[in-house]
Order: sequence, then C-alpha cells, then structure tokens
Amino acid sequence: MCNHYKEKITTKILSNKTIADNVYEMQLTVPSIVKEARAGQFVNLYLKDESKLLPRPISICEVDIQTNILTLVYAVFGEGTRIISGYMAGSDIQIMGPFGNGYELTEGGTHLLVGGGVGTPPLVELAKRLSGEIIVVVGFKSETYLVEELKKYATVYVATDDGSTGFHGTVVDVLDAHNLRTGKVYACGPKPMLKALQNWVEESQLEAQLSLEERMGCGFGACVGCVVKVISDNEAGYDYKKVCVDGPVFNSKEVIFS
Amino acid sequence: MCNHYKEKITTKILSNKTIADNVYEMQLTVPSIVKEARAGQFVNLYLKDESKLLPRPISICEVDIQTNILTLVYAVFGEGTRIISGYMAGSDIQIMGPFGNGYELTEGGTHLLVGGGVGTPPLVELAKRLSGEIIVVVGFKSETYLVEELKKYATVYVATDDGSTGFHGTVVDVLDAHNLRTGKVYACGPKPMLKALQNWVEESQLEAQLSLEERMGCGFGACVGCVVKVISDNEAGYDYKKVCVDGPVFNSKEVIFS
Amino acid sequence: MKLSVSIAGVEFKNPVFTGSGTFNSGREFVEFVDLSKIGAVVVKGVANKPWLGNPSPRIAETYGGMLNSVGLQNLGVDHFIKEDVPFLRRYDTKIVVNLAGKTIEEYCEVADKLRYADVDMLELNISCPNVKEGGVAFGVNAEMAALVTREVKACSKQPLLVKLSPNVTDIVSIAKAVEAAGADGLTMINTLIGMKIDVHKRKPVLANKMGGLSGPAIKPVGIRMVYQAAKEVGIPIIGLGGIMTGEDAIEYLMAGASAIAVGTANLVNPSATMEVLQGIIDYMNLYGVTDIKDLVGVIA
Amino acid sequence: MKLSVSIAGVEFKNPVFTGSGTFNSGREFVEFVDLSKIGAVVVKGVANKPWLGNPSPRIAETYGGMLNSVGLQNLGVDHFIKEDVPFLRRYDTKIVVNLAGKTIEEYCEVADKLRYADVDMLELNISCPNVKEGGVAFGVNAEMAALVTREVKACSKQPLLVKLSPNVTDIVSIAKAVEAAGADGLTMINTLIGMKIDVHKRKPVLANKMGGLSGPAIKPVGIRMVYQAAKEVGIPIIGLGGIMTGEDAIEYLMAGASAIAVGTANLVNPSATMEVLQGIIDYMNLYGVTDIKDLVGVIA
Ligand SMILES: Cc1cc2nc3c(=O)[nH]c(=O)nc-3n(C[C@H](O)[C@H](O)[C@H](O)COP(=O)(O)OP(=O)(O)OC[C@H]3O[C@@H](n4cnc5c(N)ncnc54)[C@H](O)[C@@H]3O)c2cc1C
Ligand SMILES: Cc1cc2nc3c(=O)[nH]c(=O)nc-3n(C[C@H](O)[C@H](O)[C@H](O)COP(=O)(O)OP(=O)(O)OC[C@H]3O[C@@H](n4cnc5c(N)ncnc54)[C@H](O)[C@@H]3O)c2cc1C
Ligand SMILES: Cc1cc2nc3c(=O)[nH]c(=O)nc-3n(C[C@H](O)[C@H](O)[C@H](O)COP(=O)(O)O)c2cc1C
Ligand SMILES: Cc1cc2nc3c(=O)[nH]c(=O)nc-3n(C[C@H](O)[C@H](O)[C@H](O)COP(=O)(O)O)c2cc1C
Ligand code: FES
Ligand code: FES
Repeated sequence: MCNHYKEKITTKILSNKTIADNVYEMQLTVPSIVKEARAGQFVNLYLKDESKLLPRPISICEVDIQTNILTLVYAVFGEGTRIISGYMAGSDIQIMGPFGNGYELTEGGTHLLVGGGVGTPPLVELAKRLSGEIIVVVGFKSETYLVEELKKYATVYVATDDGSTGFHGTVVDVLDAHNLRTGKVYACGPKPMLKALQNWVEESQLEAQLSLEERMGCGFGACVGCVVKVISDNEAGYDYKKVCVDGPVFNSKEVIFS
Repeated sequence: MCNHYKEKITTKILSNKTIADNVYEMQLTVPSIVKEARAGQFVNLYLKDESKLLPRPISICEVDIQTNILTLVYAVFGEGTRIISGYMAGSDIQIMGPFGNGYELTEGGTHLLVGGGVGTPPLVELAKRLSGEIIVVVGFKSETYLVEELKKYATVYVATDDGSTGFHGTVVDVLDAHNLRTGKVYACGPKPMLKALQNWVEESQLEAQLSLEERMGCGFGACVGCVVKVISDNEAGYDYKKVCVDGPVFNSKEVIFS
Repeated sequence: MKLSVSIAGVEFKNPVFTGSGTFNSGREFVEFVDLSKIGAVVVKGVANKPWLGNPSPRIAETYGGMLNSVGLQNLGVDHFIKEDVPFLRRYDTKIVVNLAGKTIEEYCEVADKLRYADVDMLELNISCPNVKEGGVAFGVNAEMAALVTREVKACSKQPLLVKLSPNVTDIVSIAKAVEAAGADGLTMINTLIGMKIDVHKRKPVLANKMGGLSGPAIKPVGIRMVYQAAKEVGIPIIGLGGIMTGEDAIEYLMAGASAIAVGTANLVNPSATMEVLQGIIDYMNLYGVTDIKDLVGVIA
Repeated sequence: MKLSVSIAGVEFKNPVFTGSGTFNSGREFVEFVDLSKIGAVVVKGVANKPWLGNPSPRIAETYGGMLNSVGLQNLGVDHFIKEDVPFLRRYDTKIVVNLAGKTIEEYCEVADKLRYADVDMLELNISCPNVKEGGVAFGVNAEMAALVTREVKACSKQPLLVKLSPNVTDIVSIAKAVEAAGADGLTMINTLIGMKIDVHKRKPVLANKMGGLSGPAIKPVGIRMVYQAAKEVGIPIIGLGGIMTGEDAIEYLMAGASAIAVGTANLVNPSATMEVLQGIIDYMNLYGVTDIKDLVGVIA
C-alpha cells in the first residue's frame, strides 16, 4: 500500500540445485538485500504452502553487488526445506531481509573462520570481505561443499566425521592438530561445535564471534521467541537476548550454552 | 502400498487456460477416470496448499477414450479455484474419481438439456453420449462458453442475464418462449435455476434429472456431509441423501429445495 | 516388530483405528483400504433409532481443518446390527461402536441391543457438539461425565471407551472422573466447537451455525490433552485429532496414547489409515523400536 | 466511509489493533507499517518488574499456526513508561497496555504506575497460559475472573479491557462475570493451550513443554466464542485469533466484535495490519458499507 515501507519481496528463483547430498544452493536476484547485506546476516524464506506459516531463516552465503545475485546454501532438514528444495528455477519465492547483526569485521591481522555443516555458508561472504591472513576450518559429516569457494579467499582445512575427506575428526581437533591458536575467531555451526569451540577459545585466550541458531517466530525482533541465554549482572545472573536482532552473532564470552 | 487399491492419482496438467472471464478449462491424462466416467459424474481435485484440505468437486466436462484426456471446465469461485487456475501446464495435480451416479441415459426420443453457468460443463459429455433429438438450453450471466462444443451434438439455445448473447432472460424463459415442453430433461446449474426448473417440469409434466451441488467433506460417501433433503415416507416426511454418492443427479420429483 | 495393542482384554493387531464419523462403517473405504490391515474400525455414531441429522451445509473448510455439523445422522442400531456388523465381520479387524444418545436411557438402549451383537468394544460419545439435547452437556462436566459413564458401563457387555470433549477447562478432572466411574479407556479428542461466517452472504457457512473443528489445525490441542490425561489416569487412551501422517501418530503415542485414530485424514485421503500405519512401521524400523509399547508415553 | 470505533469513550480511528505480544511496542514495525494508520497498538504484556520469560525453544510451528511459550518476557512497567510510551506517542495511534501479573497486587502495581502515564487503555491479561503462578488460573473460572477484574478496575485510571482465555468450558459465563465486575470491554481470544513433540528427539519442541496455539488454525474457535459472547454481553469486544486478511477481520466484526486485532499474522508478514485494514476498506467499498458499525454483529 505504501511503497516506501519495507515489505516481503517476491522474486524469481534463478537456480536451485543440489551441491551435495541433501544440500542445495539457491540463487535469487534481490537488489535491496544484496545492497544492504553484511556477512553473517540472514534472510527469511517463506513457503508457498500456507499450512507452514513461519519463515525459514537462512544465512547469506554470498552476495554479488554487480549482478544483484544473492546465494543461499541450505540443507534439507525437515518438511519446509524439503519443499523449498523442490521449488524450480523460474518460480517465485517470498523473501525478507537482511536480518541480524552479522559479524564485526576488523581490518588486517589473522582471521580464523570455523564452520560446521550448514554453518559453512556465511563464512564464504565473510572470507571474501576480510583482509589479512584468512584461515578457514570447516567440518562436515562426510560430504564436503563450498570448500572450493572458500579456497578463493583463504587457506582451508577440512575435517569430516568419517574421515572421508581431510582430517578425521572435529574442527576443534583440526585447530589443535595444526596449532591454529591465533587471530580473531568467527564461527558458525551446530550447538555442540560452538560449545566445544567456546571452551577452546577460552583456553586459547582468543576473541570469538559465534553465530547461533534458534527457532524463530518472526526473524525481526517482534515475538521474542528466538532467545539465547547470555551472562548478565542482574539477580538471575543471566538474561535472554534475541538471536534474530541481537544476533545471530554473539561474543563467545556472553553466551550461556545450556 | 497395495497397488490393487484405489488411490489419489497424481497426474500432469496438460493445459489449464481461461476460456471466458473467470472460467478455465483444464485437461489431464487420467486413463482410469476416463475409462470409467459417465456423464454427470465428477472428480475431486486436491490443492497443493495443505492449508486447504478438502477436495474441490468438479464435473466431468468431457472424456476422450482415444487419448485418455479428461476435460474439466471450472469457474474461479473462491480461493481454492483461484489457486487451481494458477497451476501451470506441466505441473502435477492430485485427483480422484470418478464419483457420483451420473445421468441415466435413455436411447432415442427427445432430450432437453438445461444448464446454467458452470452447470454447463457436464452437459457436453452428456450431449455426446445421448442419441435422438438433443436440445440444449444454457444460461449465463453474460459471457458464454462451451456453446460451440455443444453445437456439435445438439441444437443450442442461449440465454444471458444481460442479454448480451442470445435470449435476454433465464433458461426457463427460453423454455417457455420456444415452448420446449417435450422430452426428458437433464439439468445442472445453480440452485435458483434448478428450483425454477423443478416447478416448470412439474407444470409441464416432464421427467427431469437434476444435478445438485453441496459442500463436501470427502466426495465418496464417508462423511455424510453433502446431503440434500429428499421426500421420504418416514415420520418427518423427509430424509437426507448424499449428493456425492446418491447424486449428484437426482430425480426432480424427490428433491426438496429449502 | 510387535504392533499389537491390548486394551481392556481386546487384542488389536495394530494401533491404527479410525475416528468415528470419518469412516462410516467402512463400506466406502473397501476400494481404498484393506480393512483387515487396520487395528479397529470405529464406526460412526449409532443411536437407538434413526437420526436425520442437521440440515445442509454441514461442512465448511477452515485453515488446516474443517467444521462439520453432521449431527450424527445414522440409521439406528437395528440397521447397524443387521447390515454393518456382518459386513465388517468379513474383515479381520476389531469393531468399535460409537454410541450416540441424548439421554442415558438412549445410550443404554443401544448398548443393550449390542449385547448380543458381534462387536468388540463400545465408545461412548459424550462429546459431540452437534446435538443440542444432552449429547454435549454430559461431556463438559466431571460429575455428569462420571454419571453417564457409570450407567452406560452398567448396561454394556463389551468394554467401554469414553470419548472426551476438548471444549473444557480441565480435561484431567474429567478424565479422572470417567476412569473412576469405570471406563475401560478414553478416546480423545473429539472436535473443538467452531464457527465460520460467509462474509459475502452475511451468514454462517454451516446451516447449524456452529460445528466441530477437526483436522491438523487441532493436533496441538489433542497432543496436549492426551499428554495431560495420560499422566493422571491408568486406563489406556486412544489418541486422535489431526493425525495425517505416521509421525503425527507417533506424537500421540509418545504423549501417552496406547493407540491412535485417523479421522479427518480419511476424508482428504481415503488411504490415510494405511499410510499412517506404514509411517509408524517406517519410524520403528528407523529407530529400531521392536514393540510399539516402547513408544507409549515416553515424554516425561 | 466511517472506520472509527468508540470504545469506553476512547475514539479509535479504525478497528485494526495489534494482538498483544505479536507487535512488541511497535518499534520493530516502523520499517514496515505507518503506526499512525493503525487503530491502536496493543503492546506486549507489561509486568511490575522485568520478567525473564521461559527458556528456548519458545516457538514451534504447527499446521496452520504456531505455539509460543515466551512467558511474558518484558522489561517491566518503569522501562515501558520511560521508553515505549514516548516512542509510541510520536504516532497518531492509541496505546493499549496489556497487563501481566501473577497476583492481583502485581496487576494493580502496573495499573497504578500507568495512572500517570499517557496511555489510552489497559488490557488485563488473565489468560496467558505460559505463566504458572496465577496468570492462567484467573482466566478459567468465572468467580476468579470477576474478582481480578473488579480489583484491577478499582485501581486503574484508564478504561479496562479484559482478555479472555479460550481454554474454558463456558466462555459466556466468564464473559458475563467479567462484564458484571466492571470491565469496559473484552478481548478474545487468547491462545489455546497446545503441545508439539519432536518425535526424532523424543521430547517436546518447546522447552516449556506446552505453549499457546495461535494463528489461522484457531480462527473458527475465536469466531465461535466472540459470537457466543457478543450475544450475551453489552460491552464491546475486540476480536482476534487467526486474522490474516480483511475478510477474516470482517468475520469477527460480523460475529459481534467492535474492533479486531492482528496477532500472529504480524510475525509472518509485518505489513499484515495494513493489509487487513485495506481488506476491510475494500470490502466496505464492494458492498457500499458506509460505517464499520453496520457490520458489527450482523449474524443473527
Ligand atoms: C540465523 C539462522 C541462519 C541459518 N542459516 C542456515 C543456512 O544458511 N543453511 C541451512 O541449511 N540452515 C540454516 N539455518 C537453519 C534453518 O533455518 C533450518 O534448518 C530450517 O528452518 C529448517 O526448516 P524445516 O522446515 O526444514 O524444518 P522443520 O523442523 O520442519 O521446521 C519446523 C520449524 O522449526 C524451525 N527450525 C527447525 N530447525 C531449525 C534450526 N536449526 N534453526 C532455526 N529454526 C529451525 C523452522 O524454521 C520451522 O519454523 C539457519 C538458522 C538460523 C536461525
Ligand atoms: C458435484 C459437483 C460438481 C461441480 N462441478 C463444477 C464444475 O464443473 N465447474 C465449476 O466451476 N464448479 C463446479 N462445482 C462447484 C465447485 O466445486 C466450487 O465452485 C468449488 O469447490 C469452490 O471452491 P473454492 O475453493 O474456489 O471456493 P471456497 O468458497 O473458497 O471453498 C471453500 C469450500 O467450500 C466448498 N465449496 C464452495 N462452493 C461450493 C459449491 N458451489 N459446491 C460445492 N462445494 C463448494 C469448496 O469445495 C471448499 O471446500 C461443482 C460442485 C459439485 C458439488
Ligand atoms: C464428519 C465428521 C463426523 C464425525 N462424527 C463423529 C461421531 O459420530 N462420533 C464421534 O464420537 N466423533 C465424531 N467425529 C469426531 C472424530 O471422530 C474425531 O474425534 C475428530 O474429528 C478429531 O479427529 P481428526 O482431527 O482426526 O478428525 C466426527 C468428525 C468428523 C470430521
Ligand atoms: C508470540 C506471542 C506472544 C504473545 N504474548 C501475549 C501477551 O504478552 N499478552 C497477551 O495478552 N497475549 C499474548 N499473545 C496472544 C495474542 O495476543 C493473541 O491473543 C493470540 O495469539 C491469538 O491471536 P492470533 O491468532 O492472531 O495470534 C501472544 C501471542 C503470540 C503468538
Ligand atoms: S524470531 Fe521473533 S524475536 Fe526473534
Ligand atoms: S462429501 Fe462426504 S459423504 Fe458426500
């Protein structure tokens, strides 16, 4: 009704193809999102099936300012992402964003980017934007993806749970094995990985930014549904912050994993 | 699981195009339905959007035994048919049928087929299958459709509410104007038309089969949701019959319009 | 893999039942489903004599569900015993008869006639919201629910399930009262009372104005109530409300139901019972569950 | 076209309000919506002091709806008066403050602090299912509902709406009790209590196990309850529960609501309030309705 207000954007899917078992890459032209995007932010994808109302938050994997193309990489996790994976190139999708704070970037120095599974995608845009020495450590169950993209910008170490590619073990094992205890840490991945990494950075006395996930109602701060426990000096000793607007990237020091 | 049991059929839409303002023709290949179909039967169309669970019952307009093509003609009435009208050729749709009794056909003599709006489609297959003298009287709000198809098999009179094509008035007006008080009557159309026709056939002492509509839960007799009041010799003087299996075609004499 | 479930001494070959009123007496489904593969056919409400039911329209679609105001149209218990029992007995499945009535006497008349009929279990419907006189009043009050349960139990030969209404403040107190009154099991939930208005015609969609809301939209309410009741009663629960898939069924089992029933899904997809059963089997295979019992009530 | 609605002496420019807890204090929506175009912003529940709320996950998607167990996380009334009131006053809309409390004293403490704040109306939430101590107990019993209404009304300066829980056997008796106790209006409905189980993890999706079911799935229940209550009370009703479109809003008005609120839809589509308002206007244009009042309660 009022064109100067922000709205859900309906846009055509340029491509939506599988890049690994159960993992898909979707490309879309969304000038407004591409223009604003910071590494570590996310977008909301909406399903066409109205029985599934809530947004699916997906991290921005890459944006291309020249072509206005937004790239998302997502795993088929449940029904919603399964349905999205079936959307064909040329069909419409509704999207909103970018949301969240994104990673804080510092110029120069060493940057240690740690990703696990579908926590890897945001590291691509991050690696692209950072300057200095960039080291990426990514862990997968078995099949790897986005490794070639990351190699364009960084030295990449790969770990797999089954040892099929790279190091047989976790990302923390790789960090230890290669003694990568240096630089600023940026991470995104499943909770157990982030929890292990939180311990590791504390021991290693490094600063880390962790990108968290939580179930969302809105994605833009309205429902207070997506909270994470953070350290607070109130009576309770903790408070709740919203992953969608106060995060998804948090200082490792403040996060309380339960 | 058990292939010898009947199931919903998923089939590709061959075409789905507008043939009049707000009216669409959809063609599908469904051998099992085409083989069984009788004129006046209907199929259930299911939406892909799972927030809309119930079937949309649509009459069989035409079947082609040679090509196994089923033709449906439907108006965009509410949200469901609006969504269906957007389904593109080449995409899948779920369908089940044929359901209902269909018209009883008699050989030879005069047949008077009366249709109103989207009650017209079933008359096409009916006209095709009847033998003898076939007269069709169809009424529309304004724009007409399926008239050319019907002319292949019958003498066709058209009435429109606004007089834009053919007779300015109702189908009953046409029947009176042309004094078409003869033969067996087969009708399908909105309730007010059928009600008027019921009076008219009674006055005219003709036998009529009326195809009725009612909101359905299942379309195959399970929910007892789609009932119509019929004359009965029980205490109450009426009983309820199911449109989906006892109909949609009823003897005009038994129907109680309320 | 053990799928069989024993309830009040009756052995069901698997935990997939049909929701009363969504499967009629099974006849409409023989083209779609091998009735011998279902745990039980729970038939549409049967009254002491034929009921006409409510005027049309009786069905309204709602977002993720539907409203019905069928009003228990049925041909009466004599017709049921004569026509439907022999039909259903041709299949290797259990027969559960849903009892409809406006008074305790009417319920008992049906139960009494069924004494000599070859049916396996009764289900007392004290919760249908579509019958004005009595039907629902029994279900929304613990004392009344207990009273009707006790009386009908006394006049029944077969084990008696009591089907609870979700339109209540405190489902647990009603479940407990019904258990104390002698019910052999609970079926929950029946439909929520709802209404839909046609804004163009300016009138309710249903001729009866209000109707029962069913389908996936209500599943969270059903899961919650089964969970709450299962913690507090010792008798088995048949869980239903919005089950469309095997995983929905597993949810009910985990919430505490010993068996489940597929309702509205049958109308939308007549093969739904078979698909739900297959979904349960797939789940058990995936997680190596060898006895369906091991899933019941696993949520603390 | 007259869209304005007068409730307890407060003039709202149109009947589109926001559902408490789905719009926060409006700040998150200024990018999407011109707050000056909404009838009222009903803010998230405000307590006497900051509440932490429940642990995560707090949100679960359900078929056609969602569950939440936010548990009224809020920064307390002092913060609200200092930060949110001045913010909202920049817009030409009414401010309705949803009161959260565990006891009558807590509610009164909030109402009392709001005496001197520039807000237009209060909404007493006696129906949030997510707070164990008291919160919900008030809402499910006519006597308790009347008691808390009477007490909070006595300590409030602004007109008082009372927000009813749908998790009750008899909504009409509660509505009447609350009216008799002095409420200036009713807001209905709050969420239905529901639960969802993650069958793979074998645990409830919500950390709090149960939560409030909202969204289009529950609309038929909301319409039914508003319809039932409107027939029996004289005070205005704010209708909500599953409103996604203008037609949904019209349904509530026709059922008897004087104004409506958009809840869950805001989360799914932040422009929802604007679209609902436009849908109402379109409907009125289509049918030549000149005053919104002429739609209220037209269903017999
Ligand atoms: C900030 C953020 C960024 C993310 N980025 C990516 C990414 O780049 N690639 C990727 O593959 N996945 C990403 N995820 C996870 C992704 O959102 C979920 O896998 C997805 O929502 C699952 O939807 P579903 O319908 O398939 O699963 P279902 O389990 O059917 O979904 C049910 C509901 O739960 C929510 N949900 C389920 N799992 C998660 C989860 N892990 N996090 C948040 N909500 C969840 C869904 O959104 C939905 O509302 C991200 C999550 C967050 C919070
Ligand atoms: C036996 C039979 C044959 C039919 N054949 C045709 C046909 O050939 N062409 C055609 O255009 N229409 C036909 N109709 C009407 C058609 O089914 C409805 O127009 C359609 O279901 C409306 O769906 P909707 O989602 O657009 O409307 P909505 O109003 O959004 O639908 C809501 C619900 O009401 C039901 N409904 C609404 N209107 C009707 C109606 N008139 N009859 C039955 N159910 C209704 C829908 O199925 C759905 O469950 C037939 C109806 C019946 C019963
Ligand atoms: C069309 C229809 C008719 C029903 N008739 C009955 C009935 O006769 N007796 C009864 O106890 N429940 C009846 N029910 C309720 C269902 O058995 C079931 O409890 C309810 O629909 C919830 O389950 P569902 O969501 O799987 O449908 C009926 C439901 C529907 C939809
Ligand atoms: C995330 C969320 C938070 C809510 N918080 C409150 C609250 O603080 N106070 C209140 O009275 N109702 C609260 N509600 C209930 C809504 O205001 C509304 O009554 C209910 O969600 C039904 O409307 P809907 O279906 O349009 O959402 C909340 C609902 C949701 C979804
Ligand atoms: S998802 Fe709604 S506040 Fe974060
Ligand atoms: S639609 Fe279910 S019986 Fe006719």
